[in-house]
Amino acid sequence: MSTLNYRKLSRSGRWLDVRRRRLGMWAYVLNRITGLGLVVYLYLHLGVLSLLLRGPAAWDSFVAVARSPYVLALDVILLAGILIHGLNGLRIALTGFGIGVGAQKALFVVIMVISAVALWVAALKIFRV
Amino acid sequence: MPDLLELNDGLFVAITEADLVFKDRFLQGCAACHVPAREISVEHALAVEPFLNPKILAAIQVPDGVFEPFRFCLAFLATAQENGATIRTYSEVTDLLCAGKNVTGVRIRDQHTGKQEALKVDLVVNAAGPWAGEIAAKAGVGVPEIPTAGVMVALDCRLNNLVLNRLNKPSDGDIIVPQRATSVIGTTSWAVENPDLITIPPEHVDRMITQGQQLIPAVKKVPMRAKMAVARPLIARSGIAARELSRTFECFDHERDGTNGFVTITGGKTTTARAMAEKVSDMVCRKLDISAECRTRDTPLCSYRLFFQQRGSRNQSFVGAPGDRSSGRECFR
Amino acid sequence: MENPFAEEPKPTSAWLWQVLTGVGLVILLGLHFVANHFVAKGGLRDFEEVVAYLRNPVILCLEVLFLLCVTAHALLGVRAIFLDFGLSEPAERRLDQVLKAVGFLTVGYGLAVTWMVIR
Amino acid sequence: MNMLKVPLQIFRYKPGQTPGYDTFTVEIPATAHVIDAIDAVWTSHDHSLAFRRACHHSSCGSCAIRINGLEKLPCVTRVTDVWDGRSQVRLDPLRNFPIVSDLVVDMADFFRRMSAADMAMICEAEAFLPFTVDTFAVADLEPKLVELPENFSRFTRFEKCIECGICMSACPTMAADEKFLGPAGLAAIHQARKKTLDPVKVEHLLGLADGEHGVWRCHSAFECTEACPQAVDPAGKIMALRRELIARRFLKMLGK
Repeated sequence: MSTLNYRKLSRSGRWLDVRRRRLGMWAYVLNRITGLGLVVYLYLHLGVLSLLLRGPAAWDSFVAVARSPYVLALDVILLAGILIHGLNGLRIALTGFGIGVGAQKALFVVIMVISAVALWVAALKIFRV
Repeated sequence: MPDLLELNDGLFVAITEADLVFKDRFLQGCAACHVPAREISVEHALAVEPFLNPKILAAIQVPDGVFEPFRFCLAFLATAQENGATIRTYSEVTDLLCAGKNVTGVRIRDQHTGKQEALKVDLVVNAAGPWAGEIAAKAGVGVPEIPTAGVMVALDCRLNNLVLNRLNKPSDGDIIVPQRATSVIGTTSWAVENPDLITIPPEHVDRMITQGQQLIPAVKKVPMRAKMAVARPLIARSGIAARELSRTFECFDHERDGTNGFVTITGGKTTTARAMAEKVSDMVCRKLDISAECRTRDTPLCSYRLFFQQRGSRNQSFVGAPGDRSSGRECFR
Repeated sequence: MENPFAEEPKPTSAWLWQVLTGVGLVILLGLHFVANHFVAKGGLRDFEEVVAYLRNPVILCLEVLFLLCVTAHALLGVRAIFLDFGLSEPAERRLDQVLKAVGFLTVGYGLAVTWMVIR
Repeated sequence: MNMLKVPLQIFRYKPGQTPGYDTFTVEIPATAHVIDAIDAVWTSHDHSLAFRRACHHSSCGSCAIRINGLEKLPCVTRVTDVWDGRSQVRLDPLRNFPIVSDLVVDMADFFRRMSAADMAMICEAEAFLPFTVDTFAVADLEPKLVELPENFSRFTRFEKCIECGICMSACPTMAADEKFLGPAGLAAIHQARKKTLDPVKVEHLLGLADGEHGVWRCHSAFECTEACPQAVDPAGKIMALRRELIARRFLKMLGK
C-alpha cells in the first residue's frame, strides 16, 4: 500500500507546534526549550570556569564583566529558565509517580505563578546589589 | 465472538392492556422457537432496570445481547483474509461484465487511486445489501428488494443494561438498545429510492423521543448525542407494507432469469449473517461443481484487530530503514 | 508479519534517573546558588574566595555531586530529545555511546578544573 | 427544516498526486453533524472523496479526523459547534498516521499496538445507571443502583476505548517516534493489566510497557487525555503504569 508519510525531519519538529494545544502541551514545550537552554548554559558555565586556571587576574576581570547590568539581565533570563524547568520538573515527577495527575493543569498554573513571583523578587535583589 | 457482545439479556415489557393481551401469544411463539423466555415480576424488572417506566404491567426476560456492528464485520473480514480472501475496500462496482446474458466479471473503480479495473471471475455473488437491486439491474435482472430506512436516536448516556422492547407487534420506537455509554432508540421504517441519499425526517426523530419515553420516561431529560438513518434490505412481498415486512433472507440464482454466473443474497440481518453466508456458499459450490461442506459454523473468528494489520503497511522504524521511505512528497504546513 | 509491539523491550530506568537527578538538582542547585551568588557579596566570588570556598571539604563534596547530577540530567534530557526522532536500533546504541563519552569528558573536565584550583 | 450552507475545506490526497485542499459548499440541516456534511460532499459533489464511517454514534471509532486542526469524531460533533457561520470548516486526516487517501489513514500500526496489549473489548459494568463517559453532558438524573437478574453474576459492557486513533494523533511524542507504544496502546495495557489476576500475564503486560519506547517515552503533555472523546484518560493510565513500575523496581531493590 502506498501512503503519504511526512518526512522524518518535519515530524521531529512537530513537538514545537503549540497551535490550538492545551496547557499540558505548553508545559512540555516550555520544559524542553528551557532544558535545551540550560544545557547550553551548563557548557558555557563550565567553559568560563577554565578562567580560574589562568589565575586571579583573568577570573577577577571576568567577575567585573559579569557584574555589568547587561550580563545581570541575562542572569534574570537564566533564572527564569531554571525556575520554570525546575518547578515543572517537580510537577512531572509528581504526576509520574501518580500524584496529582488530575490536577496537572492547576499545578502548571501554580508553578508559573511561583516562578513569576520568585523571578520578580530575585530580579529586584540582583539589580539592587 | 464473546469479546464483541454485551450479553445482558433483554426485556419485553407490557405498558398497555393491549400489550398484555399480546403476552400469551409472545410466550407461545418463544416456546415454539425454543427461546427460553420467562415472565419476571414487575418489582424485579424495576429493580433490574431502575429507569424503566414504573407503570409497566408485565415483563418478560429473554436471552439477548448487543454487539458492535463494525468490529463484528471486521472480524468476519479478518477471518476471510486469514483464509486467503482478498478484500478490496473503497472499490465501487461501476458495471458488470457480461457475455450475452451471462455475467463474467465486474468492473470496479478504486476510489483511492481513481483507477478502473475489470475483474474476470467464475461467479459473481451480489451481496450489496440495500444496493443489491441496483447491482442486479446492471445484469438486467430484478431482485424483489426494498431498501427500507429507519431512524435511530442515540442518547448522551446509558439508561438501561438490558435490551428493552415493547411487548407487542413491531412498531415505531418500540426498542431501546443500550451500548457502551449510550442508549439507542429505534426505529421507524420507510422505503427509500436511493440508499445513499437518506434525509432524516425531523418528525421521525421526535417520534423516537416520545415513543422512547413510554419505555423509559427519563429519555426526555437526556440530550441527544446523534441521530442516524440507514437503509436495510427488506425482501418485498406483494400486499405487505414496509413496516410489516419480515427480516428473512433469500438467495436468488439468476439462472432462473436466464442469466448465468450471477447470484444474489439479500434480506436478513446481522444476526443471520453467518447462516446467509452458509446458504450462499452452498449455492456457489453447487453451481461450480465443488463438493465441500460449509465450515463457518465451527470456525472461530479471528480478532477484528487483525483486519488492518493484515493489509496495512509495515512500521519502517522497526525494519531499520534509513530515513523516510515514503512517496518522498512533503505535506505542506 | 511479526508484531514488533508484542515483544517485551529491555526495561529502562532512564526516566527514573532523570527524575532522581532532577530532584537532586533542585536541592543542590539551590545550595549552589545561595552559596555562590547570594551569600557571596556582589553576587560572585573573586578568585581568592573561590579557592577558599572550594577547599572546604563539605562544599567540595556537594559541588562534585552537583556536577555529577547536572551532567547526568542534562545528557539524559538530550538523549530523550534524540530518542524522539525515532532512531534505528544501531543509531540508538551509538547515541548512548556518544552521550556516555560526553558525560565522562564533562565530569572529567569539571574534576580536573576543581583539582587544579584547590591544589 | 432550517438549512445551512456550510463551506468545507477538505484535505485531498490520492496516491501519486500532490496533496492539497478542495473546497465544497454543502447544504445540510442546522442540526446535522459533521459526518453528515462529509456525506453530503460524497453524495452530491465528489464521489471519489475517501473517508471512513460506520456507526454514527461514537461506537466504532472509524470516522476520527481533525476538524479545524483538532481531533474530533465527526459523527457526534455538530456542525454548529465547529462553524463560526463565515469561514470554511477545515477537515484534515489524523496526524501521525500514514495517509492512504484523502481523510483515510492507515490504521495497521495502531492495531498492532492494540493487539500487543490484547485488551478484551468487554469489561464488567458498574452497578448503577445512568452510565456516561464524562465528556458527555450528564443528565440531571440521580444515579440508581441496579439489581442483577437471576443467573447473572455481573452485567458486561464494552470498554470505553473505541480505538479511534485520536489520542495517537494528538500526542506530540507520537509525531516522530514510530516505536512509541502510544497513548491508546499504553492505556490498553493498563486496562488489560487491571482485568487480569494471572501473575505471568501481569508480568508480560508490565514488561511491554517498561521500555524506552513505552511509558517512559511519554513527555506528560496530556494532549491525549484532552483529546479523547471517550474519557479514557490515557495520560492518567500511563502515569498509573509508571507508578506501578517504579514501585516494583524499588521493591526489587529491597529484595522483595
